[in-house]
Amino acid sequence: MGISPVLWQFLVKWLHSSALFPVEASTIAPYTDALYFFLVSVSLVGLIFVTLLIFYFSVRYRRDKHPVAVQVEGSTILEATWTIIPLAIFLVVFVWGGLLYFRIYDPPPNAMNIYVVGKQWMWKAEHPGGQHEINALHIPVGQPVQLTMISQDVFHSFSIPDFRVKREVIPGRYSTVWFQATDPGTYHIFCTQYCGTLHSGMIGEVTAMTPADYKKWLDQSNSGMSLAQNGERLFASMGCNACHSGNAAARGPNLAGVYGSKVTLTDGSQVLVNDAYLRDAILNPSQHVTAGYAPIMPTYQGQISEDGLIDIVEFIKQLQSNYRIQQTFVTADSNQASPTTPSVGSNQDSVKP
Amino acid sequence: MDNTVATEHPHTHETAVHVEHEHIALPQHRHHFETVEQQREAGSFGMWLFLLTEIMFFGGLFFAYLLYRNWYYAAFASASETLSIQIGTANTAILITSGFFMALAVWAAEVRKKKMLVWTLILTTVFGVAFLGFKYDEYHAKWVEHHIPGAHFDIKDFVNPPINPQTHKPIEDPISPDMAQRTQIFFFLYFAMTGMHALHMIIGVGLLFWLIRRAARGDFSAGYVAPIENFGLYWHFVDIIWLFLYPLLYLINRHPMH
Amino acid sequence: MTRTTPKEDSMAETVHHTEAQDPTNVTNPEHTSHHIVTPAQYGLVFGTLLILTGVTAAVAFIPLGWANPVVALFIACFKACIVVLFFMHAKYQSRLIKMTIGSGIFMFLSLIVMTLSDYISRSWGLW
Amino acid sequence: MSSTATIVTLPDQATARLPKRNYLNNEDGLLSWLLTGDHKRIAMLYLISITFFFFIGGAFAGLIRLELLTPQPDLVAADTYNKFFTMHGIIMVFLFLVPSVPATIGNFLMPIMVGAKDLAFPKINLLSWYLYVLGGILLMAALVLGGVDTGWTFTTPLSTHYLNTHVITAALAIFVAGFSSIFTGLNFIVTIHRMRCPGMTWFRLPLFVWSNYAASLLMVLGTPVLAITLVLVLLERVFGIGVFDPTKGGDPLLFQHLFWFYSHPAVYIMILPGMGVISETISTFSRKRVFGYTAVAFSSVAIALFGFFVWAHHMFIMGISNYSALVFSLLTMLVAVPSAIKIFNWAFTLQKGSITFETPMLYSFGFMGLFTIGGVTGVFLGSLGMDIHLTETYFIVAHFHFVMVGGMLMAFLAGIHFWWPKMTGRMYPESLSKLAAVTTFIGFILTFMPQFILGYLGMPRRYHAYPPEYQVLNVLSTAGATVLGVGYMLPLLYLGWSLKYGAIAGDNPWQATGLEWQIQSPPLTENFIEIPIMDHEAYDYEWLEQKQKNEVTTVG
Repeated sequence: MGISPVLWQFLVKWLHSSALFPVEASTIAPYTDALYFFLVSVSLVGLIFVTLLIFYFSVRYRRDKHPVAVQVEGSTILEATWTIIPLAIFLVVFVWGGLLYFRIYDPPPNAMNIYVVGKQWMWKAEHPGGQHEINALHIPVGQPVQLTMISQDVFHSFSIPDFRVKREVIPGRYSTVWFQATDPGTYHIFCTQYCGTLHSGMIGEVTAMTPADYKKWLDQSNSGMSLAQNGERLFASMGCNACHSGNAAARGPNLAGVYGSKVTLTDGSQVLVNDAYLRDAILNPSQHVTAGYAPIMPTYQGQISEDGLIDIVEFIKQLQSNYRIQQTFVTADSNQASPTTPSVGSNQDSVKP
Repeated sequence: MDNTVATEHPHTHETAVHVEHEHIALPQHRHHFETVEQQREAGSFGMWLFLLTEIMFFGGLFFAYLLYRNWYYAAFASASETLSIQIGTANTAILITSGFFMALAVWAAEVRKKKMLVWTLILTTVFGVAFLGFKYDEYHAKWVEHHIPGAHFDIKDFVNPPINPQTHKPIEDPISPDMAQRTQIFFFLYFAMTGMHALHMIIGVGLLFWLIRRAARGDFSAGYVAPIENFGLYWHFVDIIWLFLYPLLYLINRHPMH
Repeated sequence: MTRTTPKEDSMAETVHHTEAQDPTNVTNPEHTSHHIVTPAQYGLVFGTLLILTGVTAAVAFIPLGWANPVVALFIACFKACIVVLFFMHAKYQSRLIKMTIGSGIFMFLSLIVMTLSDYISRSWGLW
Repeated sequence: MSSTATIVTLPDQATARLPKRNYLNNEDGLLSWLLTGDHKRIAMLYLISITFFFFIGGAFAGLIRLELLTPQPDLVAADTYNKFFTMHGIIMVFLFLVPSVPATIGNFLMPIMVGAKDLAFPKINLLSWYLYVLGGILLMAALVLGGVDTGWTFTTPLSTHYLNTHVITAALAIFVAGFSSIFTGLNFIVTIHRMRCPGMTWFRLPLFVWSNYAASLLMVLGTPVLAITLVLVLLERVFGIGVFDPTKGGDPLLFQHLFWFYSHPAVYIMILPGMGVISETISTFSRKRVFGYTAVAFSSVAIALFGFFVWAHHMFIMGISNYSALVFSLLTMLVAVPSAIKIFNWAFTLQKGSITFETPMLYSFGFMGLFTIGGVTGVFLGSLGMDIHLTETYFIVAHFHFVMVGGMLMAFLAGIHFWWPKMTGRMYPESLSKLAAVTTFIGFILTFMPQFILGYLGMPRRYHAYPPEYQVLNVLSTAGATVLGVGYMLPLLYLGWSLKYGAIAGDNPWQATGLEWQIQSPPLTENFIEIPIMDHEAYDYEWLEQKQKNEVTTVG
């Protein structure tokens, strides 16, 4: 008979694609795998020990050989041994796991940022240069990439097994994850949090490319408008510039250079202005009133999509002076010019046409 | 098949005083309890355990309240002011009174005063129903004001509070529209918490009717007080929930600065 | 008055224990003769509760800042305590019942504190 | 089988008869069952209904595995598949695992083990069965009306705002079934505290009672939080309010906190009673007192206590604060220790024993092996960094199936076989049941081992279709599920057969020391003619020997 040809085909395919663990395609993967192999070996040792104990006792003390049981009460020393040794191992695992956790969720400062919006049932990636992708993500190798992710509807979870990274994508809140791909190639993106009917269709591919290829790809897929430019348009069309004009008499706070700074709110608390803060301040302005200003800003909840919010956040991020805002008064059409004040962020390379 | 473990019945050598607990079957004595006392202890312990689950049941609601009150304090303060503090305080007093009569009922049962037991139970019920009546009145007012969360909710009272004719000032501080939307969360929690509480009250009143009937029949005037006692625990527990709901829901911010 | 049978572990004593109650639940200290709270005591508690209700409502109108909710909750806790102790007779109950009440409060606080710790520490940001 | 290889001592089959009067024939007619207050009859009612739901849930598992045979979405549509795993999860968790051992074996034996005539509140016990059935009917209604596809975790805002299936019916079903388990737990706690017979001190209680006590604490304290959470989900769904909806100012993580506050302790509700069964069987079949009785007893309580403070490890990647993540990870490591203590104590109970290998013992060995694997893989998931890669994949599916199915179901079957003679008065067929035990073990390993690998490869859970490179492992898993299905059908058949044709078991076929073995099988309705007096420690085999000697001399 021999092995069924169909099954044989499966086996060959499987052994070729991935054997017992996925490929290591990011700088994080070896660290995760190290902990994994440590855990697997400790588990195997433990399991084998327990199994051997059971087998040995079963053979040695089976009724045929040992007809009368000897009553033993217990042993404090033994109890202490198997309390302390597992506890010590578990504590090592805890510390190791904690270190790994912060390695995975603490992005390096020079990471380039890409936005990801999850919705039923697709992933939408938005590069700062305005390149949009659906269920795909192009990234350069050798460069830390940070994803700033948000969901438009329900919980999703962004997972790239070959990079060993995963993070829940939550409605109403930015979550981030970062990685640095090491090998060019294509890898799976999965949504791992059950998100409704086509959950299993919410998959995509991440394409890791050499920096040169990546640059080529960016140029080819340029839509003509960067996120910040889109944001500038929205900023004007939604009338944000009326108050946030940067003038001394303006009714809203000056936004130039606000990103990354600390502002004081009316209740006296100090907050760091980051993506999440900017987004919240647009949607729930009365909870984020800067000290010295009246709480007059209306909410934009329901009037602006998550993509639009990302555009505006990106625009404010790059706003170093109020020049562009002033420009929006004189020309309604702002798409001829790009922001004139590039920031130091490494992603600027890709933004410039 | 007898078990040889049972070499001796524990109570066979007992003094005559206690024999009545044992072998003269009291009507309430369930066969699987060794003694009436054991039955009574088991019942009371069971009731306390049930109240334990009730604490955890309300615990989830209390946590949700705590979280959102901190997040949306302005909305909570503003929405809380639309609740009638008069009715709220009166209802607190009414419920305490109801609880007081319940406590007296337990005493009456213990000292075997049948008439007093029936009357205190009736008064407990009356005050309980009065509480529910006021509660209905409050709910109705919320309905009229469009303060029931959902499709018909209206935030205008919080964005543009009505003007007080005497002072010509708004009766409360206006809040921004986005914050005003959050009053829905307050009212949702208000209805969920007081609604759950009222549901417990309604169940309690139902049980009270049953207890009154049995008390009038004389069931609890011969030393058998466990049902009254255990119901008392339940009724007092419902009181306690309200003792917390009252300050949390009605008294968030009753001293506006204007 | 409250009377707790001492813990006994040996069979010899318990078998010959001449009590109506199950003498062998030796770890159950609930062999209390029943304590009866008098109506006068109930009246006292009732009066205290009514007064405290008035106080709590009045204090709410005095601006105390952060202390307002603290005072309100403190009074509510006090009221709840005397209801539990006297109306519900917890003061005269066995240790088991007292532990039951204690564990209820403990679990309630655990739910609140452990969940809240997540919300509070979230604003501390990433490290 | 040589005579020394077994401890089974049956009465002479030629003359033996079932006792004339027992709880089964005490009263006749359907109503005498439906209105019974007898804990043993209620246990049998539970056993029948739980078995029914187990096979329904199992059928869904079969359909899931069948769909996953191929990478393409070819057997059923995606929404149907989602309904399959949702129904599988809800039925198995709330209608099978949570009530399995406590409500059947526990209900039957708890009062006997503590030496009482019944549970403290027989009527509430019956009520809890009716609530269970009502919950089951509601869930079946949801199924018949078109199903529900939230997953058993009811993640908001998906369950509250984005699905048009019968979420409300299903949530009500769980709400009702939850109260059934609250009442069971309450009844157990009161019974253990208040109904112990003379001489039955806490440290003379069988370990089965201890572990059920710990599980009952969790039921009583945890389940109400689930109940209120489901109420909030219902209200949010019906009225469109946003306590859990971020667009309306709510926080979806609040749902996660409240849900897992119950649902993590729930896994201890499921496993603890199973651990109790293992303590009984291991001791009986090695003729030895459980090694470190106190340690095993307290480890149950420790699991119950720590089990309450680890729930957020289900949320490590969901955006809880890093500080909280650290705290909950540390506590998770601590809760793993008592389980390890139990495993080693059971293993050392075998030492210097006199071991025989009847079916319950085989299942118990299966439990120890599979639960060890399930337990250590839990440590993988409790470790923060590792969890990121493993969570929400098939690794987690494999992990909790090792604990729940490999652990709990093995323990349930061990218990059912162990106490079957006591419940029915008849023995099950020994060799067939050994075959079933081995089949189950092999089928189980084959089904769920590949899923660990699949998980590390990254295959997400709840996927209807998957990339083709995962197929081989999925084929293995489905093949294993077939074997496993056979392993579960066998006991149903031969246990049914044994009801009429099994050998008469006698009072104490295993020569076990528990109080339940000192009375007739099946027991009398009132369990004991006279309340027993406990004058020896639990698992005291010397006492048993002495007692049997005395009986012989008395008869002689």
